[in-house]
Amino acid sequence: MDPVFLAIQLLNGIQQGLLLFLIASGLTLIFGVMGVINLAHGAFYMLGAYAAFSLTEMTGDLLLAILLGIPLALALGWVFERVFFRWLYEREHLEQVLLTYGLILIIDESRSVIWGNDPHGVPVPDWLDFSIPLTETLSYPVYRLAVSVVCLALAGAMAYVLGRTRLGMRIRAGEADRETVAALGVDIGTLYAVLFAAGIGLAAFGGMLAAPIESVFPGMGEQVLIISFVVVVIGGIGSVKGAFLAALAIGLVDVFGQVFLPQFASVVVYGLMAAVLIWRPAGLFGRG
Amino acid sequence: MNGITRRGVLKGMGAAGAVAAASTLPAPYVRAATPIKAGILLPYSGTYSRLGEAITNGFMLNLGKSGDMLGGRPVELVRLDSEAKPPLGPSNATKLINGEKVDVLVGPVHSGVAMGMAKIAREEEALTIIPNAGADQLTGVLCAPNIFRSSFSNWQASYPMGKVLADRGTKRVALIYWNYAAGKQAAQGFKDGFADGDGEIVTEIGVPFPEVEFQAALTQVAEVNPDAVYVFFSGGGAVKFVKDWAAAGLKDKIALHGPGFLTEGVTDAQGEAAEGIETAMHYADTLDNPENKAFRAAYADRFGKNPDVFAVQGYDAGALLRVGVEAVQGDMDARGDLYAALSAADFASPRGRFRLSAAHNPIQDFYLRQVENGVNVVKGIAVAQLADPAKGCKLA
Amino acid sequence: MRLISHPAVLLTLTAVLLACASVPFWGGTYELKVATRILCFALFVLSIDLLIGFGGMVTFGQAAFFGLGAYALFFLSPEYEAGSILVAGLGAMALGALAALLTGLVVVRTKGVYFIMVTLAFAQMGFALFHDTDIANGSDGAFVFVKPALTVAGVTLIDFESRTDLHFTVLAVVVIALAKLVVLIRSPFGEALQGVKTDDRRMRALGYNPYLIRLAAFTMAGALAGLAGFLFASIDGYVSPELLGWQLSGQGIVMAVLGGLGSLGGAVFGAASLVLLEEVLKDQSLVGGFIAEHWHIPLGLIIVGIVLAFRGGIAGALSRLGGTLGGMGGGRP
Amino acid sequence: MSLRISGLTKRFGGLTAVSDVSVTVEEGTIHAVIGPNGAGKTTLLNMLAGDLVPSAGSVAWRDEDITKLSASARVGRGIGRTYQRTALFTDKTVIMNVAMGELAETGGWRFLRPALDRPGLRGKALAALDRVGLAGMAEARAGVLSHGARRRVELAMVLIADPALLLLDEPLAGLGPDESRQVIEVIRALAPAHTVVLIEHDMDAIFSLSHALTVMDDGRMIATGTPKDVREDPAVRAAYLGEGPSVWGEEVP
Repeated sequence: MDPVFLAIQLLNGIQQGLLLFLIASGLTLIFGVMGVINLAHGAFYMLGAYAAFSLTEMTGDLLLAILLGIPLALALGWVFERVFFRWLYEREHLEQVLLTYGLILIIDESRSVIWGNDPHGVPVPDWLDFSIPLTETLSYPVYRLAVSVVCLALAGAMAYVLGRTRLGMRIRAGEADRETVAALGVDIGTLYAVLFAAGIGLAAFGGMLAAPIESVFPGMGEQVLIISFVVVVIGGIGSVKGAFLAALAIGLVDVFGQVFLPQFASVVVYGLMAAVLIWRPAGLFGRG
Repeated sequence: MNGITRRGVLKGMGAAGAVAAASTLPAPYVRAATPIKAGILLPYSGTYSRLGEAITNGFMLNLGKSGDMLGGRPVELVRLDSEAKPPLGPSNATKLINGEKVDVLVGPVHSGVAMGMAKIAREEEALTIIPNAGADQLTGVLCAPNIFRSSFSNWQASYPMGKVLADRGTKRVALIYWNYAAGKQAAQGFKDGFADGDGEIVTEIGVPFPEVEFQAALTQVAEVNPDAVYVFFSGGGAVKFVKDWAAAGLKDKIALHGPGFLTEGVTDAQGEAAEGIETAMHYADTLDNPENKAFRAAYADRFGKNPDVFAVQGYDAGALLRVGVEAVQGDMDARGDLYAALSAADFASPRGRFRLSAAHNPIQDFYLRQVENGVNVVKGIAVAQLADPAKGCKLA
Repeated sequence: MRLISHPAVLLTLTAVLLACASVPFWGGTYELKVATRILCFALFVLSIDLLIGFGGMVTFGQAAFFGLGAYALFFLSPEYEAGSILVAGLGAMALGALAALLTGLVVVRTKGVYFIMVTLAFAQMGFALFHDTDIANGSDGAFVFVKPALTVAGVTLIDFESRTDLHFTVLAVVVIALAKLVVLIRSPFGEALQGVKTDDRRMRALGYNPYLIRLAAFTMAGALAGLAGFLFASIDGYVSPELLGWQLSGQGIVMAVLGGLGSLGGAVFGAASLVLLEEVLKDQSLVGGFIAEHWHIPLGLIIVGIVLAFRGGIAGALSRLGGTLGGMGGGRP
Repeated sequence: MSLRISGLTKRFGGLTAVSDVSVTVEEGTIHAVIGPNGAGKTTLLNMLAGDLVPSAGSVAWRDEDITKLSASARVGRGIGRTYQRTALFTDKTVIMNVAMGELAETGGWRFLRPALDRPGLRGKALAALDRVGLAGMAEARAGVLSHGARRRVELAMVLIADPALLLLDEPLAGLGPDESRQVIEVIRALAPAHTVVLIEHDMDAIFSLSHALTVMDDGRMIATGTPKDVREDPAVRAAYLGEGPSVWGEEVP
């Protein structure tokens, strides 16, 4: 393969991985701190994308839509935490799986009632709507690069909060239990609600950013959910750093799998997961 | 979904009239009081529900032409959500055929569901009209006297564009498709059409279904730099591919083609990116024939929106049923005559002339279309009166 | 352990199975197929109950083995003549067991939420394999044109082409599986499995090898799910990749919990109630057009309600009806 | 013939929980390990049982190096343990809990008959329960037992397999005076047929039971020897000065 195109494929893989990280990080955070496995994570990603679609139609600009959409997503996450998820912290994983499975059905079908089942495109803001020519034939859309930059910035912000603040370190160490958190002067119920809202916010934000790239269609949440699981499992549950590396690895494996092993592209991704698990059953940076 | 809520909605005023007239009419008409039950197995939830709705509307529109009566009997619809889930195909078909005892089965959209449904329809020998699912086998190795299709086969939908490019003398073509059964059949159809020329297929890229991340595939295509690319994606995937294609700067450098589904019903979502794309299909909104004009006006009038190809396929499923039922004067038990009449159907559809091959797949014109200002404009006939080769069908 | 020995559970189970047995005498094709389907799902749910209810392994990928069993019917059926029930059935069990053993080597090393995600991911791998490649006709699925039969010395004893033959065979398999599982659960192995579920460190200290015990249970459940898939595919003679998909795994869990985990009898109740519930929710003439069209919403609400309010499932409720406290603890995994 | 612990060390990241402990426990004796909370006693016991892998040092039992053996392999060498927190199978009956210990010799690889139908098993389990005074509760579910009863079931679970070496982690914790007395007599009767290593806080019990003592503080072993020697050890006195006489069960001179 031509080295230029190899480099472009590398870029494709990294870009794909960064967006995946954004979505998977919310999943791993919610599990890492609250011990809740949230199957409905992909559904919130889908809601984010649909919200971006409707709000862009209303305001005429994706940026405005995202600025409006984020508080909405956080509020939605907060409401879901208070109504459904807070009953789950002390429950078995099985019950979490079931409840969130039920939520997928409800959210997805409500989407059908509210938005219908048509696919929709979401326009890129005008000032980002151009491409950089890379070769004679191929250009790279600037919006994709912008999304990568935003994902990197968020990853940096997360690394700072988790690595440099006292609360963050406790969260990272998996010690955010009632007593230690109370010692920092924080109410655990509030903390959980805020963190859960943040996790949902990340999923929905991922959906909003992805809306112009992926377009908006029913069933987009499921695909993302399962691949996010693979990311979280490879990275180690609760580890944001692990999710980051795993997402990049998945992005690259997926891209080069399509290039070199087209028949088995999707099997290769799961193969990577199996290999990592044989080597480290708790994932790259998992505890226990 | 105006107008359909429960079964039996079609039992209208016509039914009452028919009952009054029954006693004075010849034998077959004595059944007039009992409705013909049509089981509609279509997706009403999930990704394909838009198609399910359009097909149902088209079907009802056709029946409405005769006051919801066929062959002197009222028609009753029994709708069942197929969910587009193949494992449910057989059980849903059983429910309609054996549970509801329908006289005719109409459905489905999804090829996998169709395969399961066809299995039961063959076993139970139930009259079945497929208004969309394009799996080649349904009118190929699995063809049956009681199974008819009012839409297309996957092979048939992709052959014409291959032929057009071959005739134009296009030299180097790349294929990109979802790597699943329908995608592969489409690729085969294109190759068969393209084989008439002296061009070559320079690369074939299968994207895992239903993944919509195309950047890797686009980069591969750019590296190969062919004269034209033929793609098979539909729905959300079609929207996304066309937009990505434009964003990658390939739009004005490499010609993009596909079966009609690439730009059917999704040009609004694709916007500017779809402009100029050439596709071939057995229908186009702008077809200039009286049937199409009447159909579009009536559809818009009744359902408050514009019809698409799926509505046409539903409409023609109704037309096909009409031909059969009228030939046997409502006697649905006269299987031999019923099937013979259906097989011989030859009528003017909004898509043009409609008749069936020996394998019960439509023989139809395929139109070359190009997107102009968001509309698929007819540029001519790509291949006239094309029939599916019906590989392995013993009816042929 | 509540098991099925609780009088109220046992009575209800007998009633449900008798009802299933009676269907061929009054029902048409449709009713008969629904009943056979319920019994096949009951077998499938038994395999899930063995893992979740008794082994504490919350699997979200059991459909992979169910689907493999179904495909085994396709692989082991000659195109134009009847295959052997024995060969195909045992082949399906062997395929399910082998796949479970191989993935189990990796999977049972993981616990808790890892286990859930990893079983799901492996199942999706199986789904992708059948969906994307031409092993068995890809995404369109494949037909089995002639269903298998059991022929001994030239005499056909059981022919799956006959719906009643198939139905009674499945019924017999369910009864046998229930009986075998009751024995298994009370055997030293069953006690060890439940011990591993409660506290695997303790089990290690007592001298057991929890890894091997889990792996053995996972393999057995794979075989059982494979058998269920084989019988399910025999109903209509059609297999598709979705039989390995995560939705079916999810449905299996819902059935298991709805029926009541760790009770074996609950598998039958769960399968019957969910299948019948779906039939009702999808019927426009019963629930109206809007709900029939969006029946996932009431189904989702019911599932959420079960989690938040109705613990222990149907079997749990029955054993409480019976007035014993013995069943209270078993409803939780 | 003895249990020889040499240089045993366990580090968790930066924390050294057990540091260079070397003790020899003579067979047929009862050896107590004492020390304040967090001294590393349970960590030491976990390494002896095979639940934790030592960072350094070795464990030898009857002249065989067992440092690398898994917990279940050690059971095969006649080593059994109890836990500080009761770890019963709460869903099972009391007798089934006790039987689990004995069934371990099959590894669980028997599938066809009910577990308790194994020849002789029920009798052995009842005998073990009888030793801890719980034969009457055999058919009750373990989950409904009182804390004291659970501790005794725990002991019975180990006793049924008749291990040569018993590792008991605070067997008297939470017991009432009557229950304590009963369990003390059970443990006392174990020697000299069995060897016992136990962690305990009840000093009266320790001095009345044990033949030898090891004192730990902050991960290190600060003294080992007969109860008399230990009591007079200046290092022990220094370390425990603050804890006063009540700890030692006698007046400080």
